[in-house]
Amino acid sequence: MADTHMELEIDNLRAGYGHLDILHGVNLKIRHGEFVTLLGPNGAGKSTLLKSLFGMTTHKGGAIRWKGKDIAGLRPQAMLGHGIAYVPQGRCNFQLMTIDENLEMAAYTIRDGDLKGEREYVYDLFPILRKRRNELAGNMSGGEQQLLEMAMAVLRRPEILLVDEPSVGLSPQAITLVFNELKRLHKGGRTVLLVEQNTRKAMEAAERAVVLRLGKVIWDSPVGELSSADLGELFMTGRRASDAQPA
Amino acid sequence: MQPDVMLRIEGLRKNYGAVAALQGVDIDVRRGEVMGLIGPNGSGKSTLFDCCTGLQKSDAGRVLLKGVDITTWPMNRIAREGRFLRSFQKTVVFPTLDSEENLVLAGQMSRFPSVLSTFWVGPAAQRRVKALRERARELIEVSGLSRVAHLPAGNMSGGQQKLLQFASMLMPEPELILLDEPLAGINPILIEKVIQCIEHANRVLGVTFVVIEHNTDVLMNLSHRVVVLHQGTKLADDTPEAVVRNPEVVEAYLGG
Amino acid sequence: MSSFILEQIVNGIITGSMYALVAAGMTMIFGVLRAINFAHGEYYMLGTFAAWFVMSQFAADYSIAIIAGVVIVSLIAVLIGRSVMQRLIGQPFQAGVLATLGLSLILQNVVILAFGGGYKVFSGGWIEPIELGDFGMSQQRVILVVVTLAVFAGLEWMVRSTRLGRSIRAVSQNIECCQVNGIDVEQVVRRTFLIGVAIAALSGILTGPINVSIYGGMGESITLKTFAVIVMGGMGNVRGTLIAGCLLGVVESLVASFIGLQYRDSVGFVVLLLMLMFRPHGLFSSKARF
Amino acid sequence: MSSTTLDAPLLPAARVAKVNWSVSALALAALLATPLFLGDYYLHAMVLAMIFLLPALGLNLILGYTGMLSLAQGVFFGLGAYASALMSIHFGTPFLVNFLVAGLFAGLVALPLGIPALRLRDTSFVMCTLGMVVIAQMVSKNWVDFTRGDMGLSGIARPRLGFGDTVFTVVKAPEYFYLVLALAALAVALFVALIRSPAGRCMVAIRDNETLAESLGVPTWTYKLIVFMLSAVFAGLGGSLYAHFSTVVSPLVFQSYYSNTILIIVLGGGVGRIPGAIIGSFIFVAVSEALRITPELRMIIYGFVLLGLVFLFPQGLAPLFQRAAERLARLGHEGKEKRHAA
Amino acid sequence: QGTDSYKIGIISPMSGPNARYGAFANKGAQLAVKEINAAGGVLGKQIQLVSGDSQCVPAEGVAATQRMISLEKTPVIIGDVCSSVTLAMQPLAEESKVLLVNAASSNPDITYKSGVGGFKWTFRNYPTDEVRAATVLQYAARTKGYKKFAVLSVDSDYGRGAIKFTKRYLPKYEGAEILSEDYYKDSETDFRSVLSKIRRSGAQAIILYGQADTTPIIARQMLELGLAGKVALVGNGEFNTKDTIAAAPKVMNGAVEAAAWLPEVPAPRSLKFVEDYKKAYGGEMPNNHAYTHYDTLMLVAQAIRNANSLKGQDIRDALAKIKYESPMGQVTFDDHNQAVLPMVLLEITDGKPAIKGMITTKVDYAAN
Ligand SMILES: Nc1ncnc2c1ncn2[C@@H]1O[C@H](COP(=O)(O)OP(=O)(O)OP(=O)(O)O)[C@@H](O)[C@H]1O
Ligand SMILES: Nc1ncnc2c1ncn2[C@@H]1O[C@H](COP(=O)(O)OP(=O)(O)OP(=O)(O)O)[C@@H](O)[C@H]1O
Ligand SMILES: [Mg+2]
Ligand SMILES: [Mg+2]
Repeated sequence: MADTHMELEIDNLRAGYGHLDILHGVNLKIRHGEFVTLLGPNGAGKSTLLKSLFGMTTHKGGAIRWKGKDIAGLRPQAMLGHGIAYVPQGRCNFQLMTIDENLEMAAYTIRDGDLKGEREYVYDLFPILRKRRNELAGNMSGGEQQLLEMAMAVLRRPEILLVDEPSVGLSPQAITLVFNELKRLHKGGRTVLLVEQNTRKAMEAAERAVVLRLGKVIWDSPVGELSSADLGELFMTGRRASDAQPA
Repeated sequence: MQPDVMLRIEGLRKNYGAVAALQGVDIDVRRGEVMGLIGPNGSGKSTLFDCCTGLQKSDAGRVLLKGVDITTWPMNRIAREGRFLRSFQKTVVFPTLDSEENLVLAGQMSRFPSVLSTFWVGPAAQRRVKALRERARELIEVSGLSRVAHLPAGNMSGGQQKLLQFASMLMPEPELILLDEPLAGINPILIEKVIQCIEHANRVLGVTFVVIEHNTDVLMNLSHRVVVLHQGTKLADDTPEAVVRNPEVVEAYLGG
Repeated sequence: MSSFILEQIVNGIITGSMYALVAAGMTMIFGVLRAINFAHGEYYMLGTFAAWFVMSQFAADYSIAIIAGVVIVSLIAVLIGRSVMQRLIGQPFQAGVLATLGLSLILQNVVILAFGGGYKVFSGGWIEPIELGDFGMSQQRVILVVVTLAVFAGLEWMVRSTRLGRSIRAVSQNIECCQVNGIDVEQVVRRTFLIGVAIAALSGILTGPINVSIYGGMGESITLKTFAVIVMGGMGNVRGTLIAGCLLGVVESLVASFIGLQYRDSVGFVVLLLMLMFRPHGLFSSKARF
Repeated sequence: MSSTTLDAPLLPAARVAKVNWSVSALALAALLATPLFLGDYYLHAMVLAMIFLLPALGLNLILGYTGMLSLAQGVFFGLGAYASALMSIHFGTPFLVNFLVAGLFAGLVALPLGIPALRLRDTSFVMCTLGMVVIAQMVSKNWVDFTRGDMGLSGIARPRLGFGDTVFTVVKAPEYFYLVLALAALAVALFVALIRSPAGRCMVAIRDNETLAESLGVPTWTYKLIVFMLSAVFAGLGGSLYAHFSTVVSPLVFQSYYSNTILIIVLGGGVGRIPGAIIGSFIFVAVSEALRITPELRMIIYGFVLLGLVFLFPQGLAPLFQRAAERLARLGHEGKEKRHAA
Repeated sequence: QGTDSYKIGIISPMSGPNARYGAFANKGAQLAVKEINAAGGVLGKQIQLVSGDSQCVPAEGVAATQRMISLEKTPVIIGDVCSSVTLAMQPLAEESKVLLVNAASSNPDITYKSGVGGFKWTFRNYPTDEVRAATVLQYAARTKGYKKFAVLSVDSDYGRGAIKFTKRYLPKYEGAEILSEDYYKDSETDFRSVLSKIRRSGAQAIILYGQADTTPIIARQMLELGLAGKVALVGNGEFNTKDTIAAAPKVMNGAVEAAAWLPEVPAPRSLKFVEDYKKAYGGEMPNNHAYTHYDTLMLVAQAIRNANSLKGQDIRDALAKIKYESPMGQVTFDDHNQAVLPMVLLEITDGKPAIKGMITTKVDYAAN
């Protein structure tokens, strides 16, 4: 039944917070090594979808299959064990630990290999972090913390990376750095699911765009088939006037 | 001193241990303008806001609001008496209050003469609150939050909270607003609306704005003047067009 | 006179090291759960009772009772950790207060029910005095101080350099982020609780011979002092706790000798409050920007 | 959206917690009628519940609405009791005077205590209030000339209510019940007015995010100080009732028992909810009285009740009652509509 | 059973930190009930003891009393151990006309306010601290020849009251003086600082009116600090029990104590009580609370027999006139309903308590 090419299959997923339903039957299939961007207006449920994939919401129904195995309702740790890594929206680092220690915590579940080397790699990637490595993460500027969180995600050695708005608070230069790293991961065979409001950057980097609105997928196509004017319409009305929906 | 200076920042310095976040910054914000503030990550933009509004004590320098030295004023006095508000880069709302209450609260302090008068629930107070509620509902409508207005703000999505935070800046109708990345995480359509709001407030109500924003396309369109910070010093202070062409700024911030 | 003050300072450090030992566990538990543990003194009491029970029931030696007492209380801690403490994760603050108040009532009154409300005499221990000039001190106190130093050295090492220690610090800062990084929050809470309780029990057993009289309600006053110590030390800070504990002990001891025993608790508290006025977050604490 | 109820670990939006007037009226009517059905013992227990209600309202104000855990409620309760007792013994002043003076006195004492204490936040503040408890114990025990130390003050007069020549001494249980009920109802009304005033909104803002509130122009320190004093006034009033009811006060009123009881009432009832303290105080007294049938197991069972409360009703009992009340109201509403339709 | 039983209430702290006092009180009373019932009860009825928990907190005590009066309808209530609870119970008993017999509170107010002082329904079968303080001081100063005293007492009405009376009698003994005065709170365990101070002050004896369970702690810490044999303990605080003496025999030798009762009292009925108690409760030694509650039940039973009525009013009148032969000697009540009863004075010699005398004194109300 499970398609072997499909790495992640989301089947009629319903999820929310407590009694509150946010996702009303989301269907989405992501192939191995694909770079998908998830777009949508504010409050569409994008973050909720990523959280659900990482086991941090109340699961209400439907299936999430990862390499053919149903992982719906597992705890976040188990998700990490399956190679799923998640960068949430907003601040998510250890404010009272140094940058160095934060990076160490990022590799918490990984007990083998060259952790020092990997840390040096992310320091090369974001030199600003190396300069401040012994400072408390909570004292960094907003953008610096955002970079730190991206670096932490890289250190988790994901097979699939779920990132929620990584460009928020970053200077144009830093955004380029981050997207380059995402592209590099993608080239290295990892799967990426990116949520972005910076639609231009996202569509440049990704192969496929999925639009979510009011807890449902309303669009799913390669990025080429979608212009920014279309996007505007999709966000506003949920429809693209010019043609029928391929989703 | 010229009469049209709304906020004057003189030689502001702030060190965190070895980190010099601000190394003597001088900026004049003119009455009625929208000033953009850009700079690479960690260049001291947010720290500048913090020092102007009393959240952080500066090590040296002065902050003058309409000619009055407010360097040592506490935050609440700056907001209330100075009619000078700021938003935070990290999205913060009152999580257990719904949108309307969030907004009413934001507008409330400027409407009551004293702290003690807020304890009294007489008809006058009720009228004031009613007016505030009406204004709040308008703003909720404008910022597209009506669908989630009944939720405690802490249960709204990241972008919705950011919008609410922006709306609460407009509630008390201040004279000067500092916005720290108001557009981060807002979807393109709502960005338009936020811009419209800023422009409306600026043109019609005469509110002065200082906006930190990394979305340079939008910012350059919006602002009359742009100041660039780099490593705690002022790198440029010019019209948007000139700033974009300034090679130093391109090198330090915009990227090749 | 100066030798008198010196003697009082030594007295204070001895008492203070007991406060610090009990507080060490509480401060760590506070770190991971953000809950003020109103029941912490009860684990201290349970330790004393467990050792007393082993000694009086099986005529065991004190040294064996130390081990047995810690083991018994640890077993209880495992049970409570699983059934109560780990469920407090992510709960609102009031849950922690009610649950630990409830636990404190249960533990205290179960002990009273099981062993009777009367006081028991804790015999055993190494109580022979060591004479230092005209200044005497029982061996037990020396042991207590040495054990305290050892435990704190171990804790400091654990918090700084072990996986568990780092994850304790992580959990104390941001639970959601711990999940994102794959840290098993429940397990960390359980283990921290276990360590904290075991240390409290150990200090209860070690002070048993000094306290001599033990009764079910003896944990209550310790909880109060412990609370003062952990706030002074900067919540969740191990080194701060040791210093704050000793400080409280010394202040109390000086108050008792120069002002009067009846003013000891309150003046000790007042001094701590005054210090808080200058360091509102305790002696050692770091705070991130808003 | 399919459902609008939430059980995320957040308190409800303050505006949602509206006063349900019909249910409140019903409850008041039921209370007014109790002396017709219940014997002295039950009335006595209810009087106790309503006495504890006063400091609990104060705690709900400061903890539930302003977000500061004050363990000093017991101190102000005790201060009120001592003030009343001393007035009654030394000056023979009438009850109502003592009652008001006790509240004022507690509030005034809170001023100099609050100024330094409110420099502190979070646990440091909690600890500071705990310090007040310890200090109060010491003062009450050691200032023997004034407080008679550990012996306490006994022989406090029963409340005497006088209008002109007719002086009426409250002795019997139903009389007590009505007196305390009237005062408690007034206190609840005052509390509700406070919460619904603009200041109430400021308090919630301080609880939610003090720095943000400050940045929006809320003088948080001033509000916190006023709330601290108000909570002390509530506690002091309760203490006065208590002193005239039990006719003795001793340093024991400063024991952690009182502070803990008040805390349990508020937390168990539902912190930051209007009916929280009310429900809490009645249930608390009911449970602790019901458990008197097994004195040995009483506190153990009580402990388990607290644990059960935490895990079954993490938000306290108030939401349960609120939901029931809403359902009642809806039933009534539907009934009305049906009648209209018919 | 119903009509054949007669309920007597007992209020005491049964939970919380003070549960230890309530336990002894209840056990003592229970033993008395068993004895009375085995002998056929009173006026043909079996006595049934009903317990209430006061936690040593007035609010709780009042609630428990109210329950006792309204639900259990006991005409007689014994209680409480803690004075402040007893004081709070008095007006309740008065209003409901229930006989309140106290067996363990020492606050003078309780009986100053009773009898001719006001409350007609309160009686106390327990000595006040005044008599005790005078006796101890006399023995310490005259017989033992101590002149320099240090005070270390529990911070309660009992500890403070005893010291107050001690000070009143101190000028009678030339040269006697108090060098330092300290009070400890009832759960205190650390006396090193104070004892160091006392050692340096050169005091010959420590006047200790304390709690039974702190005596061994103080004794052991005195041993630690090298006070054994140099400074003696005088006062009250169960100096006589095996455990206390065993905690530090060298310190306890020479300790002088006056107590309401001691297990060593040579009277045969008292010794039998000790035996019975130990048999009934697994070898546990009774303390004076156990005894006074036992004795008070016996007293009440006697009063009921004298009155030949189960009505509270009659029992009260009988109690006021009673001449009750307690194991320690004759007990009568003065016009303040305060028992005039004997007390023992003892000194620990060679690790054993030796009784040095029995005293009975009346309270001199005018003196206060
Ligand atoms: N903790 C929560 N409890 C209840 N409802 C929530 C919670 N978090 C989010 N919601 C609701 O779920 C809906 C979707 O939120 P979500 O965060 O997934 O949006 P989003 O698509 O990520 O939006 P944004 O672009 O603004 O981040 C919103 O309407 C929000 O109000
Ligand atoms: N409390 C603090 N302790 C130590 N360093 C701090 C503190 N606050 C700010 N800094 C440092 O000061 C510098 C300026 O920070 P600031 O937040 O002002 O940057 P920013 O210009 O707002 O950057 P961004 O665009 O990323 O938000 C940063 O390097 C930051 O790490
Ligand atoms: Mg989102
Ligand atoms: Mg910034």
